[in-house]
Amino acid sequence: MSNLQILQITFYGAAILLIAIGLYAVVTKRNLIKIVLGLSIMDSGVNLLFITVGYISHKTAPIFSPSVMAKYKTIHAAAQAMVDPVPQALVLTAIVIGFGVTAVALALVVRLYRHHNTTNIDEIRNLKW
Amino acid sequence: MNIWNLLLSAIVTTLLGFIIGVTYMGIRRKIVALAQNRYGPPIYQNFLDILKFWSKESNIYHGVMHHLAPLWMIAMAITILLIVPTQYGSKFFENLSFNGDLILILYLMPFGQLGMALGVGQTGNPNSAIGVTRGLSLLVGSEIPFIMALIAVMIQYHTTSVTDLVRIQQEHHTWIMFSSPFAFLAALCVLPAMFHAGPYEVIIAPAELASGPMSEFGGKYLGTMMSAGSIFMFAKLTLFVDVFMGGSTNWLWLIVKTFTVYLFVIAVGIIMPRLRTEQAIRRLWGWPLVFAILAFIQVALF
Amino acid sequence: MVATNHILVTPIYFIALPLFFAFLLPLLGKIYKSFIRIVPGLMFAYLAWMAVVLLLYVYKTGNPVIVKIAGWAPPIGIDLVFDQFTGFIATVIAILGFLVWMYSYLFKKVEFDNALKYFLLLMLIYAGSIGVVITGDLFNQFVFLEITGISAYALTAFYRGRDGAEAAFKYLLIGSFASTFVLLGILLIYTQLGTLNMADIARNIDKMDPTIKVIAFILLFTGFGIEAEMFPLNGWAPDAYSQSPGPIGAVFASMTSKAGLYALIRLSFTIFDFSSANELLFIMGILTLVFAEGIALRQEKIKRMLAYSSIGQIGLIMIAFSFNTYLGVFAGIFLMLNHALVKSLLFFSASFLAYNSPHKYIKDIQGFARYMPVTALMFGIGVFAIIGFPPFSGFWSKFYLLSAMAEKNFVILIILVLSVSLIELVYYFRVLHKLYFAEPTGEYQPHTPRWNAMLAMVLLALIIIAIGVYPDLVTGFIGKAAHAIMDKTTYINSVFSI
Amino acid sequence: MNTLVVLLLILFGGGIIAYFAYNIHKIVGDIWLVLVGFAASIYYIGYLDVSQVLNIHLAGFVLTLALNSFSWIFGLLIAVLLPLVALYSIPYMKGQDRLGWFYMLFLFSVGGMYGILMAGDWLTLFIFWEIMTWSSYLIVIYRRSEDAPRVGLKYLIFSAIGAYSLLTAIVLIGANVHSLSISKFFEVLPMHSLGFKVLVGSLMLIGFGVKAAVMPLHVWAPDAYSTTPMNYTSMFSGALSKMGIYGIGLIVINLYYHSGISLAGEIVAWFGAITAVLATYYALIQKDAKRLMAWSSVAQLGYIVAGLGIGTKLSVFAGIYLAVLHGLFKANLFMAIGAVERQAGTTNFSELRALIRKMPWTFFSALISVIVLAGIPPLSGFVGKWMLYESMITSGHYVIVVFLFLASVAGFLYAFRFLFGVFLGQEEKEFEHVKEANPFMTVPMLLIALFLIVLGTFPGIMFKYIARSMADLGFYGVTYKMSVLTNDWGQSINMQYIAASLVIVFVLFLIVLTWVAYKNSRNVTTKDIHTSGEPPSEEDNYHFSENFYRPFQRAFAFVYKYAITPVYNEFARGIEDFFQYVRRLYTGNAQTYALYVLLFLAILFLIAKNIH
Amino acid sequence: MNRAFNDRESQKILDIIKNFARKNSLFILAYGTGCGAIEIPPTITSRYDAERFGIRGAATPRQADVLLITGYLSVKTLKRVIRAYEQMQDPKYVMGFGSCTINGGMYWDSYNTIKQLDKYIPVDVYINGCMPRPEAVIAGFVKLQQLIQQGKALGWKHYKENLEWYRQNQQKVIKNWRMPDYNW
Repeated sequence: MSNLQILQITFYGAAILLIAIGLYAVVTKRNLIKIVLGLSIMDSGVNLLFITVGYISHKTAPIFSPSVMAKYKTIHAAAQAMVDPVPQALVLTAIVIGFGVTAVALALVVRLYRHHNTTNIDEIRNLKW
Repeated sequence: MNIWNLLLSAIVTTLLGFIIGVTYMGIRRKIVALAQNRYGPPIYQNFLDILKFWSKESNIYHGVMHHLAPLWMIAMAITILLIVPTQYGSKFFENLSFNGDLILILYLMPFGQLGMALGVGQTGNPNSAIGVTRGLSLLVGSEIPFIMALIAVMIQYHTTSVTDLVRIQQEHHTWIMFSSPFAFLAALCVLPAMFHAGPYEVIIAPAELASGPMSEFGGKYLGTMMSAGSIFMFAKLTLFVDVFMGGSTNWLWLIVKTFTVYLFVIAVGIIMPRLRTEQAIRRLWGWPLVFAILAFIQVALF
Repeated sequence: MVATNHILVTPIYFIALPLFFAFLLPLLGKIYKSFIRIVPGLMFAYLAWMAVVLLLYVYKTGNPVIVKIAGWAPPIGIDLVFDQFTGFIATVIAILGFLVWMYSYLFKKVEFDNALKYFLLLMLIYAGSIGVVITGDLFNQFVFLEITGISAYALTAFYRGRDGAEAAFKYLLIGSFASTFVLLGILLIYTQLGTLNMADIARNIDKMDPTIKVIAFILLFTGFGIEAEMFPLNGWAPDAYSQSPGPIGAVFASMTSKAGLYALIRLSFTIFDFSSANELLFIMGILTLVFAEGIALRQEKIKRMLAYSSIGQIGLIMIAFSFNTYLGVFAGIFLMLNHALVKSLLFFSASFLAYNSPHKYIKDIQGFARYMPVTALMFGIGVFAIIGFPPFSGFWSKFYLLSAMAEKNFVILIILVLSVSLIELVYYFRVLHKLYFAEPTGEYQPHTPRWNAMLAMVLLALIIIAIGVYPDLVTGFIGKAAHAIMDKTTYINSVFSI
Repeated sequence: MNTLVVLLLILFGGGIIAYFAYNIHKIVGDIWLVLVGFAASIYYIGYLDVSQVLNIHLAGFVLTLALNSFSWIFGLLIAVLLPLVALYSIPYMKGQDRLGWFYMLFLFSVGGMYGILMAGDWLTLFIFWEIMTWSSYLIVIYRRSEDAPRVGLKYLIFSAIGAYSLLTAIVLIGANVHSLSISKFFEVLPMHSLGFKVLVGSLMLIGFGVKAAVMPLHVWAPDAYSTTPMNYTSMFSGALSKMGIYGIGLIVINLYYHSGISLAGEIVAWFGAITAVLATYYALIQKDAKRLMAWSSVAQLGYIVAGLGIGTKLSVFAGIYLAVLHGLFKANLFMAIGAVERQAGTTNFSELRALIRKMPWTFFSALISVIVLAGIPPLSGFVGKWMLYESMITSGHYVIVVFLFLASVAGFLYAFRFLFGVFLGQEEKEFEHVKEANPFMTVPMLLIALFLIVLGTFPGIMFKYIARSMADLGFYGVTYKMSVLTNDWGQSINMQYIAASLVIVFVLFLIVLTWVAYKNSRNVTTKDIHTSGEPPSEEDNYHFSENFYRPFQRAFAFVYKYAITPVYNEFARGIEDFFQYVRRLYTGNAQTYALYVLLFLAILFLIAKNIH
Repeated sequence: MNRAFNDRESQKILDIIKNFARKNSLFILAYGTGCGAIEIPPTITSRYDAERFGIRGAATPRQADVLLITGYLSVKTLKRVIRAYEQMQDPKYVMGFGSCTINGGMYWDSYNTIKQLDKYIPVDVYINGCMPRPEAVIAGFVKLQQLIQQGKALGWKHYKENLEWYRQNQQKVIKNWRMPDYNW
């Protein structure tokens, strides 16, 4: 296997592993904060997957910095030498959304703790049936 | 068939019916007395009773319905008598028998009893009310086997009118009694109940209900009631004879036939003890119902 | 007729204006305290008017209004598609947004910052749901879904109480699951087709590798299913409905669930061409309907009961769309409209009936009909409409649905749906009887609604009766909308024709 | 403006205006109500006939309004009843609150009835059917008594079951026959498969059967009829149940007999017979006049359904005749009960005592209607019963005839029970104050009673319209005479002779008895009775009303053992318990919900292979 | 037609018929108070068979013609007897059995029995004997029938005409007089 494939496998593997860990944490851990942590891990896993999908080997970051422009005279040529920018754009927004959700989650955890003075999710079950 | 002729024949038939009916009752009292090893009143005793009631001076009534009670009975009795063909073939005695229809007669019977029941109700006497409820319950018991028997006969001879039945029996010289025996048996078992005789006289039980529905009727009302009762009895007998025993062409033959049937009823009356209402209903829906069903099967098969 | 891209009337305002005013509101609040109530009102009114104008334009000319944001051509740039179908749902959301605003205009008069927070979130959730509906880009749809999600979490936890936070946390947990799956789905599609534009994906969906295509479909189906409150995935829904403030129940019923449903329908009708998608929708629809209505039968709390009933109605809409016939889709859209209108009316009246009782038990609102006759009457009209008695709109939607089923000769299904609506009849009339006949427990005082809430309810009731008596008002639009969603090619051609 | 819609406008518009008229003042409302009542009936009788047809295009469907001859006669019944009940309601509803609301619903339900009769296609029929249902439901719970919710809910559930099975049938027709018009449906029907015909037929029979209170679906009738105010019950049981009969008539004759499935007609007849018997047996053990008459309505409807079910020309003729007659005498009886309820305050047999002296006219009209109810000869009830039985005997349905006789003989029992319980028996000081009902109440009752008497000897008056209405059911050239009834075997009876002989003898002896007994007759009160000498004091009262038919009940104990209501309750409780169990699915723990999502995902992945 | 009836001759014929009918069908109301009640069954049933004369038991006063007072009458039973008597229809006769009805018999000095029945209700036929045997009872009946035949059994008319006298005697003995008035 060429080292490119190994590289890909490690990155994809890592991302999927991250998602799995996050999922495991959310589903099995009883502590609220651990759940929120699990959520953010899962989120970052997905983002990493996005980035690895957009990576094309031996290509530079998709920024028309002066040094790149110097090296590849025309825009078109520079663009050829760059990695696919779209996933990176998506990841940016995904990160912001992940951040927003985690902020709201932590605020809720604080309020839940103030009311139930416990972080064990099993005790917080009065909205049922 | 002009009106006068009809009126005249109606009056004659009613008088004859009244006289025969009352004499039958007189004979019944005589036979009952002889069965009880005593002489018993003369045969015309019932005439005297009716005459005495009619000659009562004072007259007590509880209201309009009470006053009208006996009239429903007498109207029903006479109408049924006129409808049932007494003399087959005779123009004079035809009365309303061309109108004679079994369903009509079956529905005319409760007309009198319910009318009288309303009069009884107005008197306010609880005994009479209980008597009426027993009478109506027994009516359910006795009507069903009787109707099944009649329907079996109707279907077998493909007609619903009594005159047709009599015509068929006269022409073919057979009695339905023999050609559909089960229907006859069912009707025969139910007959005592229709006359409130013997085991089925729980309605007018003198000791328990102070003569049931009749308890508040005195004087002229009771007189009319008894005469209506006798005419009604005679009408029922002629109906039974017409349907099952070939009707009659002259009065003498009619009297012989009706009296033999009445003898059966008197015999049952003397022998059998008085039954409670539900026992009576269960008995009425016992054997008579079996015969009626057999009659149906007989009709369905042949 | 107003030109499509005229400065006054463009679909972009549906998203731009609410976001713009949402961030401007705190400043306006500083200038004059009641601006935070009036400005959103004006905006909602304007947008409602614009939606109607746009829909009439689209309905008349027949060709959709496409807006390319920032000038980029569709496959690259994000475009907003305002055709008959998306336009119809956007108009429904716009009108209901205006009515929700009118209903909650005097809401939380006392504390200033609560009102600010409330109106801000209302605008955000409004922008989010309309965004989901009219956007033509898959990732953009994901972003708007997240906006709706986050503002919905915040609205659920609006009250300081203990249960609000719990409900919000559950909603957040399942909501973030949904976003993860949708993100993964979009990822897989992007890896295969390299594009995010729905029309573009739809055009060359068959170029995708079959296994990856199925996995992407399953992930997107589950993600949007959670948003659309499908049976096994709607654990969060009853808590969210019941803990959010009064009008927000109506918002959930009419906006967020519509957005989720739209995404699901767009997914199975245009983007993917799986025929088994309809079977999935069919089975899930029946499960949602039966379980939700059955559980609603056993509820003691009024808002939780309405929540389950709303989920049940959504199940019914799923069944309608799963037939994939013109009549089925027609019935589905009519049911969507009817569900939005009637459920909002029920939530509006129920929230005022149970205004003072903390846990909103049905026995708390016993006998309140004698204190609040008009509100109780509105609740009654809502119940009569949802059961489907003739002079109300519910009758026509149910009739179309059943004739769609009869067309496909599903006799057992007709009997199932009707017996479920029999169950619905039982529990709604049990509440009505308690409302009118039982003696008030006196534990909580009734709170008669102010003029604005009354006006909102009466308006809704009038619309329901108007559609009920003369359904041709809306059948024209719905017919066109049904055609629009049914054929994929016109959608694709219209997006790429400009 | 087409004349059909004008009638609907009069009724529905009248209803809405009545709501406001009553809010202004009761008198204004009353005048308006009577105006609407008379206007609607005169308009119907005067202007409407089978020729007008109106098509309305609504929501993609064509709604046609067209009276056919079979529905015209039921319209005539309502047109006769409406003004009388309107007059009757003025004094009856004195002192009640929310009258505007009541009369609006009253006129809505009448409008609904007319809508059903005018419906040319199934959708219009269903729309007006539903309007009639919910307006009558709102009247059932109008009185707000403490058991009103239970009764209202039971009524609504059963009508919903009926309406929904009707809706299923209509929708299936719409899909398979591609047009909702009723006449076209019956033309094109024979070509369809037997399965489709049986399915649609039975669904519609359930739908119409609920309103006609056929046995398994009758559970709502006794409660609903007795809790609504009596002036509406006379329309409720008199006319509203006839909509069910109208439907059953259409289905049994046009659907079953014209497409050859006569067995289904027999089954319907059997359902009717069983309803007649069991309802009569339940009627006679009731303790309240209203419930007794409610059960008796169910029984009478059973007769009519049996008549229609048999399907021969004479039996359908008898069925329609009985249906119209039932509308009249049942309305009269419920009006009488209403009058008693208003004057004496109660309709419970154990509380009521002799009212005959105090309410003679009410007694007279109740007596006439009970005689017609029991089918006793001189009056019109016998004509219907005679034709029904003759048709069954002559067409070979022996066993059903015996069943119906079982019912009609037991019918005499509850006929007497009603009259004795309310009007006869011991008098009571507590009812001294009772006066005869308001003339507005007694006049309608007496009018109906008079018509019933005249109809007895001259049934031809009614036969004319019935013969015409049979044309729509496919029986052409139905002959009839003024007062001679003939059956298929050629036997015939002349009602005039029977009535003449009965009346002459009655009057003759009346004159004799009164003239003879007039001299020193003594009218005594019900206290002066044979109590073996013991003068009854005021407090103890010898009125016999408890356990009225106890021996009968003991004799027929096997009938009273089984009842259908517990079966329904058991079924309902089963559903509630099942969903109580299912409800536990939402455990309230966020992580279980997360697990559900993952489970759902896993299942989808499992079946991923065959997603194509 | 009225002229023919109230003319002397036809009235007489009518009376003869009426009396003949009344004579031959007597319905007795056996108010079995005292020891005489046991005498009535043998007289009616097969041993002595009073039915030959048309005498039959009647269940209620409305249907009855003859009221048999078969023994001593305490004040309490007198009140019931008077009520039963007044309920009977008009040509009604009373037969007093035994000496107790004639002059108080063996209870001549008792505090609560009435000594002379005649003072309270009109008696047509007395049968003496400290409880007359059935033969005596039948003889009494035959005597009553002869009286009816001759039209002399007019106790009921006598009661109607001097009701006041009877009422005074009765109220003298019966204290709580809660009886409905005898409205003719």
